Amino acid sequence: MKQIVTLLCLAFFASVPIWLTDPYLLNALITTGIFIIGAMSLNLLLGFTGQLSLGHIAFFGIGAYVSALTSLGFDVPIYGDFHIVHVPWPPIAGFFLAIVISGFCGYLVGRLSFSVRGAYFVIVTISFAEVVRLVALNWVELTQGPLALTNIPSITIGLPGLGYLVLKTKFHNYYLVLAVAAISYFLISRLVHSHYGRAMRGLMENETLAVAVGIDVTKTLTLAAVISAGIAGAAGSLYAHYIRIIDPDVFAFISTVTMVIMVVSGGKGSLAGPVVGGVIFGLLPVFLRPIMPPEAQWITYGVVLIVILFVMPRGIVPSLAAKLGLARAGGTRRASVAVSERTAEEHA
Amino acid sequence: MAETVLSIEHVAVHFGGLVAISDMNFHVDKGEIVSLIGPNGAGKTTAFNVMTGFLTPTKGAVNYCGADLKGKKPHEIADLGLIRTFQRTSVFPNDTVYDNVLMGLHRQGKVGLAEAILGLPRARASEKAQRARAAELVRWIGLEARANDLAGSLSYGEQRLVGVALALAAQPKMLLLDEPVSGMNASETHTFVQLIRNIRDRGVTILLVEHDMPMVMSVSDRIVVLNYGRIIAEGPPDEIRKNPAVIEAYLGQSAKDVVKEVAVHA
Amino acid sequence: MDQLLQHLVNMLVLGGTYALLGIGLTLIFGIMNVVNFTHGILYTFGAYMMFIVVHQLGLNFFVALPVAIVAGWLLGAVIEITLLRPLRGADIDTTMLVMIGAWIAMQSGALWIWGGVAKSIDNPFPDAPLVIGPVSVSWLRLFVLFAAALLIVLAYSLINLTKLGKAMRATFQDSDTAALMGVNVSLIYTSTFAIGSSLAAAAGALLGPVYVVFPQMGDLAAVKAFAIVILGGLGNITGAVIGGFILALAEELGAGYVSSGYRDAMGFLIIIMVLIFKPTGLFARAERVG
Amino acid sequence: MIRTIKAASATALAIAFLSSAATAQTIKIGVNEPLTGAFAASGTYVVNGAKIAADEINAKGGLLGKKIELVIEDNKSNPTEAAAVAEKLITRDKTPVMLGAWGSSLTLAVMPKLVEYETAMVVETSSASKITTSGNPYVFRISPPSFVEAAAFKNIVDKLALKKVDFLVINNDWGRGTAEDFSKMMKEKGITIGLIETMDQSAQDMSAQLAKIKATDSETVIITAAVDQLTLIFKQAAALGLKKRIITTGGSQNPDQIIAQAGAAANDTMHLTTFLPWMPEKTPNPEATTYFINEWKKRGFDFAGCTESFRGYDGIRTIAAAIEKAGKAEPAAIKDALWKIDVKGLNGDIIFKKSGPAGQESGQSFPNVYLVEISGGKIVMKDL
Repeated sequence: MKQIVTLLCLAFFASVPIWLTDPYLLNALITTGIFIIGAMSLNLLLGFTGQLSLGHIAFFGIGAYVSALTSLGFDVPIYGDFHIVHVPWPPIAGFFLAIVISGFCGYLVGRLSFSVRGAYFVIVTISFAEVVRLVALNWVELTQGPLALTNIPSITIGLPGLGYLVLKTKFHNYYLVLAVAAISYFLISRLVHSHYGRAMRGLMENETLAVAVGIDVTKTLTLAAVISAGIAGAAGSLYAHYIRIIDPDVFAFISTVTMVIMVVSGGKGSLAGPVVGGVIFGLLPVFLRPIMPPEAQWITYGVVLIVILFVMPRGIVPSLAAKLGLARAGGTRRASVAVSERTAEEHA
Repeated sequence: MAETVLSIEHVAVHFGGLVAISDMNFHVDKGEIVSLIGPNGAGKTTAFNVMTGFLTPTKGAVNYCGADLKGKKPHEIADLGLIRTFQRTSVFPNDTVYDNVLMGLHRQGKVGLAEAILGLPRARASEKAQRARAAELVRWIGLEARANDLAGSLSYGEQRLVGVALALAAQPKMLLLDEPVSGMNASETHTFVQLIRNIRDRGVTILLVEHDMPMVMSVSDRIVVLNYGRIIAEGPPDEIRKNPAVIEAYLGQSAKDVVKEVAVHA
Repeated sequence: MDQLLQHLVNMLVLGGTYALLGIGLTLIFGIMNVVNFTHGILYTFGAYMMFIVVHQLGLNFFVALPVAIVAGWLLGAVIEITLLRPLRGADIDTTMLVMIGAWIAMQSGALWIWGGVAKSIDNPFPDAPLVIGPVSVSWLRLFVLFAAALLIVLAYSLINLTKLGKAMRATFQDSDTAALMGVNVSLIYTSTFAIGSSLAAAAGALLGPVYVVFPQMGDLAAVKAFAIVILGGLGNITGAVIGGFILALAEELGAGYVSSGYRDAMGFLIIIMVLIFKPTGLFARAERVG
Repeated sequence: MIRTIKAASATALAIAFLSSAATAQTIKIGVNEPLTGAFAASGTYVVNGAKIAADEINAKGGLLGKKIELVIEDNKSNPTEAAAVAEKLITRDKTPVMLGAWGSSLTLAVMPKLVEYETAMVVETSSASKITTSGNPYVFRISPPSFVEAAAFKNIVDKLALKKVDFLVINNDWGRGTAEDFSKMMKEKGITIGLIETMDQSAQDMSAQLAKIKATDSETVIITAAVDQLTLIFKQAAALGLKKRIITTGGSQNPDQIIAQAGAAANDTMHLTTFLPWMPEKTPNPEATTYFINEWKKRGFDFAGCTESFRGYDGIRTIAAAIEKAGKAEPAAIKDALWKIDVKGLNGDIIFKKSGPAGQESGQSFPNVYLVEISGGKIVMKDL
């Protein structure tokens, strides 16, 4: 049942560029989609391991920079006459490299920071993102700092026997973003329903008990951090090749806030949550733009956020699921109970 | 001579100036049910924490199946088959009973990340086996009817059972139970004693900490008595019952009750 | 040497206000477990109150200060009662997000009311600095340092010497037990948030005349306040004071001797280091995490 | 709640569509500026300047017999939004030409959209040299990039007898670019370059940097920052007893606000600026300058905003001249006409010269650069 709904949603999203011809809205959907991918990756950490990372934009930004620099090339003096020179590679290589390097950064941050929890973890992640932003700002030889990386090429896909396809138009980019989003969704869904996902949930609910039944905290959380960072890096890469210019502003704290808003309002720990929250808070500014002055748009944005959380403190998807009776038991994880029942049938 | 599974050698734990355990020595043999008793604050839970790696002892060593546990993390110790339950929070409250047991099965059937995500045959087979095993355990523990309820919504006694089920799911060679029957009524306790014996009959060695004297007396092969961080007596229930040092130790708080209990079960 | 002395004097002046910002937040964060994103906006609010009272109402600078502090107290109480009280028991992410919503709405409100152009607040102190040997410091900043010190001592006494403070500390240790012992936890939360907010407003009111006043001025202040709180340990006032001075020292020396581009990075690097090596902050007092 | 908003916005969208059909009798000009976020103050100034120009033109009968309509959108000081705004202005509002987008990163984010829709944009403030050197033929800039400013300053340097200078610049494209171009020019002149210190865009306390500069043996500091930060720097430099000659660059420095807010601390500082609202008679177009300043005051805006807002005014007048020349409000025609205009701007003649790779050059106009000094609380022209 749930699978059918997911497929129907996917089909709906796939049909959008066919009937929606307004390029402005399509553009809004593409950028929203990129941030939804980021939000989905954040949800893996926040919703499934309970670790709130307020520095998630760091992985997004690192992905954007890695991808852009891979496809633009660079020449960085390291010491004296010693330079590291990189000749431009195709953007698609940048995309995959962005995933790998962001994932690696996720590994580092995970190893270093999972010894702290709660508020302390929040601050470590904020600090990490700020340090990365300041490096991007000040390492001018590599990143061009505030002078920005410009003329980033569009992603090109080689089709065997058919030549190359440059994903330049909004139509192309929409499907590219949709494809990456769908793959990320699938990947996260499989992960959280595997025994890895159970380990994450166990740690979130009762760490001491989880450890006592043999769940390795560091390994499990680091795995979540790596995959989460990798997906965020992929989103960053899409951003760089779509907007085609990046500067250290991609690390802006407000972007992390946007992703957190998408996840928590939609429902953390629910697979569909970031998508629902993302569509609402990604498109809300688009709808507000024509009807009120700029300051009022922001005020409304803040008020809508507060109202949603007052009415549905657990987020839209879990609250609606509870209301529609998708699950019978009381408590805070109704949606996932339904999911595991479904999977049980599947495997029976 | 039976094979020794767990031996505690000269273990001491100090918290700053406070001595929680001064010099503890005892061992548990394969297939035994041993109880660790003592008045409140005697150091029982501290001893559990040392055995399972949650605390590093100030002095001494813990040997399990011939291996020194020094420096091992809790999950590594769990991997060796030494599994414990907890006094207070014994379940994953926001998951169903069935999912709780599945989480306990974590040690079994680990498959590669790629296999799990792509749903390759081996991962599917492993997942299917785990689900079957979880269902079986839930049935065995007698909570079939509540399999799909959230563990946090169960009664205290039922939560204890879930705790034991998920510990069993981890396939222990040795099980450490921390006050497993507190909060259970008499009939539940009676069933639980049967359960412990069943578990032992499956080849699992058991060490338990418990306040319920009648239960301890009826289930244990051997009893170790702690007071103020040191062992004051050790032996089969019949001996402990008569041991003046034990009666003395309990005099402080509820000696008369203990004496009465001991007498009733004599 | 002269440069170092000057940096140290700068550090003292900067550290005092950082400490003030930090103790307000550490109370809220530590006692209520709320990631308070409105702290920065209360700082901004205090500065604008100062501007209104001095320039639009034409009152004395020294009258404006207490007005701004009381206004911050009131606004804090209103935020707590309307936004946080209904959500008691909701998890930390939900309350954090509500605070984010309030932050966005209030900051845009400030932009709407006062516009984006920075305002400057006049002060009664002489323009010429106080010069002692190679070191020089403005009178206004000296006043700010002493006012901050006074407020810190007041806050410290409030927490440690009064009945309210005792109840606050009890709530911090264990809110359930405190409630059982007859502490009105709701009242404690409202008081805590109001006191924390008034300290933020005080910091804004003191620094508004030193810097300039504009709607986003609180953002950077809030990030620094978070850093200070973590350095000092949640709920630890002494820790927050020392944390404030450590952050100021790191920034001064970082900018002076490493690279001014990495000035703000210094504070963050210290936090990362501290938390890797001492995960509960430098001066952790309580075990409660998260 | 959400449903109501959606319903409301759907109605609003419908109204917007209808009204755009009804007002086809106007010529639309898109204005893409930061009205919220970090650059809100500056963006609002530019928009207000643009409105003065539009009202002036409309009062005189409009363009090609039609009124001008400014379609003003907020880019939220955010590059992603700046690109989205360009998309909206071009595709939904059908504006044939735009003005924008204040900050360099905002402008750079818009530039790919200009190519995509073959629509020109007049850039009024951004200073990054990349904007006109990366081969985007739809960009026409009326503000001077830092190398233009440095070139203008070159003629003045000798008279100031500079020996060794330190830099304190805002850490963005503008500050970095200035430090780079000015130090290159000065090195050629045999001037020693000392420290190059930066400050974060949002920094409020520059005491540490100033203490470091205080300790050097240079006699002059070149400072590049927006007016708010400059004010703070002057106050903090005075508090530290920093007694070096200060020269500011960039043209956004707004000496009036500095005098008002920094008081005595601002005395004897020098400022490279591109506009002289204090002495309209010395500007290249005294009549227009006087009109603009009177109008600005009449509307109750801060006089201090003039040095930012005049770019909005000049930008719209530039666009209007191009539309007039093109004879029709179509993107391609306007783009071609921009090459042919000669507008008497408030800070010099606006004539676009080719810049960037051959075949796809961008337009760059070269405004005048002046050096003024604050002396006894007054702004005086530095005779050179």
